[in-house]
Order: sequence, then C-alpha cells, then structure tokens
Amino acid sequence: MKHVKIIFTLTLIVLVASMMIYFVEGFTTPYIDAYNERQANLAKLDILPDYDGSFEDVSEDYDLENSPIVKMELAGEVAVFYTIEFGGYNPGITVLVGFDLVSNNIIGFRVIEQNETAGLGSVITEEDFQTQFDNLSPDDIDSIGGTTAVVTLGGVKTALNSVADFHSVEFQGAVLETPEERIIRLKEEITEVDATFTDITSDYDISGSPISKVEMVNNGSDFAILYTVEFAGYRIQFEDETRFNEYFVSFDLDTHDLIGLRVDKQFDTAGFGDQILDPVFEAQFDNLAQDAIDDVAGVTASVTLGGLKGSLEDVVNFHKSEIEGTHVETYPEMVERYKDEITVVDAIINDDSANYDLTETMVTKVELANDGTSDVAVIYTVEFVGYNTTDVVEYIISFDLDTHDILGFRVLYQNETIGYGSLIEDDDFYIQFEDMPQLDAQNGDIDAIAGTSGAPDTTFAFKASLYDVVSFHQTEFQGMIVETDEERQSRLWSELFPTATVFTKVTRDYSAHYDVEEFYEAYDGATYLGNIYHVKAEGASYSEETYLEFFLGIAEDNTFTGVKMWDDSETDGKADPFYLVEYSDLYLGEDIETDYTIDEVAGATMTNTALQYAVLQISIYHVEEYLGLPFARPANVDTADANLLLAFPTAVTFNSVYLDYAYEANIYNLYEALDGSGTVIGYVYYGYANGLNLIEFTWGVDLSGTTQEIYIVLESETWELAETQTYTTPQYDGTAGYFPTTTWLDNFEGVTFSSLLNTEIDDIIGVSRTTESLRDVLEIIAQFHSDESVGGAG
Amino acid sequence: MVVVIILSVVVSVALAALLSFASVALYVEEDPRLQDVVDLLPNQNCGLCGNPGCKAMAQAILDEDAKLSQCKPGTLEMREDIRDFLLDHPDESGEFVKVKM
Amino acid sequence: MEYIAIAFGAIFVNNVILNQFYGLCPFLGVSTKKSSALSMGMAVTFVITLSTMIAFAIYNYVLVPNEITYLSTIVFILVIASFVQLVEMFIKRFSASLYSALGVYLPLITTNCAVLGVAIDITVNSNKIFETDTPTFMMVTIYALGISLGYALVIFLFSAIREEMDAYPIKRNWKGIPIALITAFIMAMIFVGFGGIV
Amino acid sequence: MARREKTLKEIFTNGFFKQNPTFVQFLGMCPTLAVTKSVESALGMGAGVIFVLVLSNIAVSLIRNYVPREVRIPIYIVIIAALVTVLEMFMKAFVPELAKTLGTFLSLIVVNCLILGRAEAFASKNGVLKSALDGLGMAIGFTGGIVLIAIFRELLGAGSLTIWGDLRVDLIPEQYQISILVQASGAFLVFGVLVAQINKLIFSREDRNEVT
Repeated sequence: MKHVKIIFTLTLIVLVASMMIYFVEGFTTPYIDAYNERQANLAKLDILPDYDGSFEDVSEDYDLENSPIVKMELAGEVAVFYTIEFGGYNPGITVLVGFDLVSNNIIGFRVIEQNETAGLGSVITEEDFQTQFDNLSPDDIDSIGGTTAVVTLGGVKTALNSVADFHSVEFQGAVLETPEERIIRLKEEITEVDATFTDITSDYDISGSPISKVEMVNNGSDFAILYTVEFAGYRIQFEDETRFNEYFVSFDLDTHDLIGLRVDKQFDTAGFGDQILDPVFEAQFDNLAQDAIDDVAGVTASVTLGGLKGSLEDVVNFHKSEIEGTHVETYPEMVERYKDEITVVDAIINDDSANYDLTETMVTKVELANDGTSDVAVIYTVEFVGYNTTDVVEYIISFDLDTHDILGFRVLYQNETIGYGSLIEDDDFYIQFEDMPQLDAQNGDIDAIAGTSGAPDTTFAFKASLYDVVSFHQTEFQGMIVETDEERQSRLWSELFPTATVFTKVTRDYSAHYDVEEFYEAYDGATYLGNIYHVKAEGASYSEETYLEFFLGIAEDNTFTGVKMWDDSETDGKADPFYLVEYSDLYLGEDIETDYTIDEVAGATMTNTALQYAVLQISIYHVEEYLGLPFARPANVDTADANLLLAFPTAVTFNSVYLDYAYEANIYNLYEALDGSGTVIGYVYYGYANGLNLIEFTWGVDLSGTTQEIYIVLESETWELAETQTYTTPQYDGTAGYFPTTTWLDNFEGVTFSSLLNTEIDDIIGVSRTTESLRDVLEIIAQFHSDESVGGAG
Repeated sequence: MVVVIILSVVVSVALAALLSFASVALYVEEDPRLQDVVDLLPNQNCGLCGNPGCKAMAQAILDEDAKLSQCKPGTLEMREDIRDFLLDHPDESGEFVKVKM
Repeated sequence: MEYIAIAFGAIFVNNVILNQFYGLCPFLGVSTKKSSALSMGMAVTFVITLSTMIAFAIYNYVLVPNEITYLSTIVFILVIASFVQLVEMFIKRFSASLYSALGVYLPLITTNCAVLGVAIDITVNSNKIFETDTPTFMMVTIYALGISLGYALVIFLFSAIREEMDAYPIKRNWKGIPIALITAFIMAMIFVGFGGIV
Repeated sequence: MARREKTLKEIFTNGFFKQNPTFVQFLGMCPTLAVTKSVESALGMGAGVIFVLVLSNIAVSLIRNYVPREVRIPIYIVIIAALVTVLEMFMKAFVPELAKTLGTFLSLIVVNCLILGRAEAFASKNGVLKSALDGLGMAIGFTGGIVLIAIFRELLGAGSLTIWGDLRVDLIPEQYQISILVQASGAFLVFGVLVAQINKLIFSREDRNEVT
C-alpha cells in the first residue's frame, strides 16, 4: 500500500512540474527566438539599416565548392549577403559582404572575425576602410586601398574578385571563361590567333631543364616554338603538395628572339609575388632579344623575379642548343674560359695542389698558369659557406707571381638567395678584382655583394675566405711569416713589458670589471713590474653595438707602458690608426691619474674618445680595485662666465669651489655665485650628460636649493631628425619643441632640488635618449648638492 | 505536449517504484532513534560539522564522538531539543547517550 | 591524443572547484580530515561519472529527438537524486565497511553543484567544452572522469594542508572557514598556471 | 518546556545577520564566488534566489504532510528544479543580457545548498506563512551577502560599480585596480577576508555580552 502512495505522490508532483514548465516554455520561446535572431542579423542590418524583411539562407541551392563563400543569404529582392572566409597575412579572416540585386554593386563590407597583425592588417576592421565598399562596382575592386598591409589587402582583393565572379555568373548570367579557354587565349596572345599547337616534347630530352612541354606553332607554316615552363616561386611547399609557378614563352623560329610571355599559374604572396601577373610586366617580354632577359624589371618580389629569369635563361640555352643547333658552352668549357680570362689567354694550366698542405685553408686546388716560357700566375680554387648554410660557394682567384696582386676572380658555383647573395656571380662584381692590390683583398676593402646591405652574410664569409687565400699566398709564395694569434700576443706583451719573463693571471682574485676580460701581473723573475689588462670595451658607433679590444700596460709606478690594439668592430678604417706603434707610445710614461687628452688621431675622434674613456675606466679600476686607493680626481674643466651668468642671472661674479667637495664624474666644475657685494647667493653646476651625443650645461641654484636657470652650453642632439626617423618607433611628436629650446627643460627651472629627487620627470617619447640621460645627471647633481651639503644645503 | 506527459510519468513511476521497493528490499535495521535525531538536525547536509552529512552527524552523536556545537547551522534551541530527546530515550540496553553540548 | 587533452583540461585547466566554482559547500565542509576528503573524492568520482553517463544518454536519446531539452534540468536532477539515494541504500545493505567509508557521503552529493553542473555542461553547453556540438560518449566519460579526479585531487590536497594548519596557532576569527578560503585562493592561483598548457 | 514560539519578525530577520546564509551558515557558496564579479550579476542572482526560495518554501510547506519519507528529497528537488527552469526561461526571454552573464549559475540555483537546506530544515516543519517569511529573509540575507562581496570585488578589481546594464560608475583609474580580484581565484580571497572580519565582529560582540 505504501508503495502506491509513494509512486502516486512523486508522479503527481513531477507531472504538475513538467506541465508548468511546458506552458511557460511555450509562452517565452517566441521572445527568446526574436532576441537570438536580432543578434545574428546585427551585421546585416548594419549594412541595410532600413530593411525589415527576413533573411533567407540559400547556401544549399548554390555550388559554393570552389569559392571562398561559406554562407549565402537573400534579403528578399533587395540584396544578397555572402559570408566569405579567406587568409590574409594570417589565415582565418571571416567577412560579410553584401551585393545589391538591382545595381549588382557591393553595398557593404563587415569583418566578422580576423587575426591579422594588430595595427597593420587589423586596419580592415576600421570604419573608414569599410566605407570604401559602399556602392563599389565589382570592376574596381582592385583599386581599393587604405592600408599599408599589402598582403592583407591582396587577400581581400583576391577573395572579393572571386565573389564578384560568382555573383556575376549566378545573378547577372555572365558566362565566365573556362580554364581551358583561358590557356588557349594566353597561348594565342603570344603567338597568333587560331594558330595550331602540336606537342613535340617527345622529340627532345627536356630532363634537367625547367621546361615541361614543347609545342610547334603553325599558322600555315611552322613559325614559332612555345615552351611551358615551371619555376619555384617564393613558396613551393603547401599543406599537402608542392606547387610550382608556370608560364608560357614563345620563340620566333627565324629571329629566335622571344615573341611573348604569359604567366599561367602562380602561388606567391598576394601583393608581392603575384605582380608577375601584371600585363605591364608581361609586355616587357614582347619581341625581347635572347640576351636582354637580364634587364627585365618591375617586380619588387626579387625571389620570384630571380626564379623566373633563371628559368628563362635555361630555356634560352635549351632553345639555342636544341633548336638553333648552336653549341652551348658546357660547364667544363666555361671553367677553362674563366681560367684564361683571369690569367693569360690559352695559358697552360697544371695542377700543383699535391705539394701544398691544404688542410688548414679554404683553398681546395692550387694551379700554376704558364705562358709557355715561365709560370706567370697561380690560380686558387676556393670554397666557402655563405648565407645558404646547406651549400657552398666555389670560386677561382688568380695572383700575379711577380707583383703578387690579384689578376682576376670568377665564380664557378653558387646557390645563394636569388637577387641577394647570388649577385656574387655577376660580371660587374668581377671587374673590381682586375689588378686589385693584395692588401685590399686581405682587409676586405671590396664593394659588398648586392649593395652595401644587400647580402651581409655572404659578403662577410666571402671576405673571410679572401683573407685566408691571401695569407695562404703570402706564406707559400711570398715567404712571409704570417703571425699566429699566440705569436702576436706574446709580441705585444713583450712590447709592453720588455724585461718581463713571467705573466700570472690574477683576474679571479679581484671583483670583476665589465670591460676587463683578463688581467695579468708581469714579473721579471721575482720582481713585480706591473699589470697587463686585456680589455674589451664599448666602441664609438651609436647605431649598433661595436667593441674595442686592446692590451693596456700599467707599470708599478702607475704610469702607462702602452696601449696595444688587438681587435675592433668599428666601421672599416676608423680604428686602423690605433694599431700603429706611434699611437701606443702616446701613452708611454703618462701618469695614469693625471688628466691627459690624446689629441685627434687621423679623423677618428669618436673612436678616440671611446678608447680614452675605456683607458680611464681601467686606470680607475687599477687604482681603486687593484691598489685599493682613492682615484685622483681629474682637473676641473672651466667654462666662460657668460655661460654661468645665463644659469644664474642675478649673480655678478663666480669662483670655482669644486676642489672643496668630492669629485663627481658628471660634474666638470662647481662655482659659487656672488652678487655685487661679493656675498654668496647661490651656486652654479657646470656638468655634462651623454644623450644622443655629448651635452654640456650650466645650472644655477640659490641658497634655498631652488634652481634658477639651466643653460645648454654644448649639444648636438637631433630632435628634428627624431620626428621623421623610422628605425626606432614610436617617433617624437614634436609637441615639446626642439632641444635645447625645448619646454621640457622648464621642469628643471624654479623647482627645489628635493622636489626634483622625489618626483620623476617623465621622458619624451621618441627622444628619450636625451631626456633620460640628462634627467639622470641632473638628479645626480641634486643628490650631490645635499650629500655634500653644498653651501649648507640638505 | 503529449511527449512531456509520457516522459514525466514514465520517469517518475520508474524511479518511485525503484526507491520504494529498494527501501523495503534493502532495509537495514538501524538505531530507531537515529532518524529522530536526524529530523532534529537542520538537514542541510553542509558537512561543516566535519561529518559527511546530517545522518552521519546523528550517528556520531549517538556514538558520542561529536559535540553538538560542531553543527554550525544548528541553533541553541536545536541543541537543547536533541539533548532533551536523548535524555528520555535510552537504547535497547537502557543505556543513555552522554550528550556533549 | 585528444582524450588526453580533454582529461588534462578537465583535471587541471578548468578544475571543477578552483576554476568553475562547482561543489564548494561540501568542499569546505568535508575537507578537515584527509580520510574523509579521500572518501568524498571517491564518492564524487563514482557519482559524477555514472550520473554523467545517464544524463548524456537521456539527453541525446530522449530529450533532443523530441525537442524537449528545456526539461533537461529537472530530469537530470531527478535522476541524480534518486540514483544517489538508491546507491546509498544499496551500499548500506551490502557492505557496511564500504558504507562507512563511502556511502555516508552520498546524500551530501545530491546537493553538490558539481554533479548537476557537469551534467548540464556536457549536454546543453557541450560546444563550449568540446568545440563540437555532438561530443562522443567516450569524450563525455573521459571529461566526467577528469572533472571528478580533479575534484578528488583538489579536495585531498586541500585537506592535507588544512590538517597541517591545525597544528599552527591561528587567530580566532581566522580559524576554520576563512583560513581555508585563503588556502583555496592560493591553490586557485597555482592552478591558473596550468591554463596555458592545453 | 515549550520554548516560546519565534515571532514572525524574528523568523524574517533571522536570515539577515544571526543566521546569514553566506557568512554564517556558508550555504550556496557555489554561486557566491562565481557571480560576484560584478554587482549587477550578484543582484540578478539574488533576485533569482529570492523568487525561487520563497516559492519553493511555500510549495514544500504546502505538501509537507503528504510526502512519504522515502521520496522526500527527490520531490523537494523536483519542485525547486521546476521553479528554476521557469525562472530561467523568463530571464532568457526578458533580460537576455543578465541571463548570459549568469550563465550556468542560473540553472545551478537548483542545487544551491541554501534552497534545499531551507526546504528541509524549515519549510518541511513549519506553516506556509512562516516558511515564506523564512525563505524571504534567508534570500534577502543571501543577496545582501553576495552583493557585499560583489561590491568589494568589482570596486577593487575593476574600479567600477555596475548596478544595471549601462548604469555604471567608474571610480578607480586603470593602474590602481587589483585585477586578480576580478579573476576566479580572487573570489576566494575576498570571501575569506570578509568572513574573517565578520567573525571578528561576532566574537567581539560575544565577548562583550559575556562580560556584561
């Protein structure tokens, strides 16, 4: 009995509950559906604000297979909306585009989803990019712009074009050219209309050439040959298969010049590689002479262009040998020709490699060129690895056996990037090597491959191989003993400490200094002579990190025993003077704590100051760290009273009191400011900061610690340039004026030192090198003022 | 509409039948006072007393290893009720439960 | 491979307690002792896994075909409640030891949001978790197992910490729930670290 | 020794402070931590709980004498579930935005320990009016609790207070906001600290009572 009661109550309750839910559900569903639908059509209503009809999804009724369209909705008779998906710089752009059914123009473009680079490709989501699509005719889709993101724009254009084609076929009844008709049209364009094409590929051996089909063109008589050619563009590896670009090229059978070229398939990046489809580019090939292929231009995608030209040259060679029957120079013949060109015409070449030890060098073969009577020149075959680390570059270079200068240079094989490193195999590159002095080749004073910054890696490796070949030539043929690094180091050390017999490394016994690699104590037997510091300090150039590496000798009596340069990465030639012995002697005997300035050395002022600054740091390190004594302060640097007056207008006379206070690196001098009656009314600091360049200033402060004026004595900051330069972003917006008249300096006038120390004056974007370094120095001075309680302050 | 009715009836009948028969078939005798103590407890099964649920707490009280104050949601009146109940209800062997407040 | 990703995601990334906030009431209550926490964990694993399977079956084979998915909440909870009660009776009847270890926790689980939460997630909001609207039965069970293992793991770790904490003097007003919550806060932050992996 | 019956006022205010579900009884913690990201969603959840708890208490107390013991829990739960589903549908229809922010926590009110707890602990033992009052009191106490947490979390975490949709006031600027509070783990922190302070209040009052 109890069971029935249980079952009954539960069932009753559940039933009542379910019914309640059922009715409520019936009541609320329409509201919920209406809300959801409104959400879905938000984008469409944005394009057609005044359309209140419904949207009918007709995707199933159309073949959307090979088009970017994923959804198609009809808005009554007014418009049709395509939801398309395509890739820009990154895959996964979803866009809703509307076509008006009356005018068949595009009436709206809304980005639903994208993940292009922020700030670049993502601009397509912005209002003003999208407004250019309101009522845009499908023909001028290619003229849309508004973004520098060429790749994204290219993606948008290709997608819109294919949608426009689809639209025109489905709604305007246009008949599109089928792929087969297109190929025939292209072929006829570069031969003759209604010409017949007979496939004669089987008659030729096309292996090893980029040609995939050879056709005889006939318009009554055979008048031309048409080649179908494949070449690797910028990218050949796609998700599942490799795809090559393809083009047709035709040759006239009488003149054997090119009649024309048409690109059939290309898969390179939209906006770059696909420029070869441009009719203007293709027109250059009309009636082009065989050897004029090199000066075809007009495509910025150098890899694609290089690939096309390379394949075209192979086709020409094939055409010459197979059709014209002229002999095409084979590779061995070319090598022989090159060897003659760089020595003596039809010299007798005999391989002499056996009697040389080639293990340590990049030279792979040594050949002597004999003009019949005596050996005139030596030809080295050299291999080095350039930018393409999976392959080598092989070249031959010849030396005259009397003058030992270079006679000539030819590249035998290279596989560097087309348009960049590959330009090493270029006739105008060879010319510079005719009678080039040996020293230029050794020091690498040659023009770089493909322009100054065209192919840095290949150029750098090439120069290293030249240095190697020249030293090999010097040791084997000029009997010069080339100093090894160990020999050079012991020679330099003995120049620093001639009587030293033993050098013990002591770097680990002292706390490290950033620039000191190692340092040694020099002993003559048991007597200590002094220290040698192996220093690697920051160089002078500010565009990128460069270094100066040298040995510094400091004798027991704290005098320099010389500065021996070891290596540097300064711009070529800037540091050469410092390797000379007479530069090192400038330091000989100078007391390391006195103030000394080595005057300019042959036009390398920046490197000179950098080197001196490095030597000063090592001297300080030697005295403070090694000897544990306070470093003597350099002498005060004076400046004209006029500069001081500009910093402290109310003062009359100034006198330097810096020597009464501690030395602070950034402060050249400290003056007392006196009024007419000679009583002290404040102080003026004369100091410097390393902004973009050296900045020197005077800064007045009264007894209460409130600053007067700050006057820039010397500067060469370039804030105007900062407004337009592009290598560091963000640029300076110019709102704070230009240095030194900038309003930013007012932050330091009329304020107390203590307030300066508590608040952080913020930098100015784009010129922060100046503002940051100057503010830090001014804060050091404010701190110095209270630490040293200058005039009882702090 | 009809589907809703069928479904709810079928489900509830099935479950109710299962539960009721189970309560008979799987009957386990337990301390008769347990259910009364459970009824006195707040029955929120919040577990804050450290025991997994009010039934476990009731059992713990009967086994004298839980203090009534462990039951956080429980009020003073509830604790007094339980103590009074246990004071007049010995178990079969006449033993009284020492209730810890 | 995909299963491991689902399991890892369920256990660590969107952990049922620390990340989705399901099942907190018993979590704070029962986790004073390691033994009780472990039993709770096992009970939860048992219940969640089985009830999710039942819910999945009902949803896909009964509710969806007849378009009465709005009944899903009520049907799920009805089934879960009765299923739990049934299992409790069953265990109590047949193994007293298992009952004392596991069964006692079962009534607690009916009120545990995690059970219903998981049931609803794998049916109504399945696209949020599995990126597909129609997860396979296998994926659902793995997810349920993962969630309950995540629950068991966190509640066990938590109880271990709380037991440890009892040995230390804590201010009166911080004792019990507050300090437990702060521990949970720290654990939650640690679990956020797993976020980037899956 | 019949204790004096609780006055209606006492039952009603019981849920506010003495027996506050969030900070004293620690019931319904699942939604408490999840929806208190913004005051708006806390209010939404609070309103939902008020609606369901009051009606469920009334329904439970109405049928409390006809319910056999074996199926007691399933029946209570079915009633609550039905009420929640109805609430869900109404919300999705008329306040879709709020429904979206609450997400699954709307349907998780069913399993909220608070509602089932009150149903069993109170409604199944008392009359309809008392149960309704108790339900209302408890629900308001609960809403008060979660709104308090939401105020702390949103103000410190996102520097703003959104009362309803666009009715929003931004108080703290971007760089001073403690964004962890708005994230999932922050909920534990705020809740823990608040409970600790409330305990301090309670203990200090109790100490004072014992002293006087």
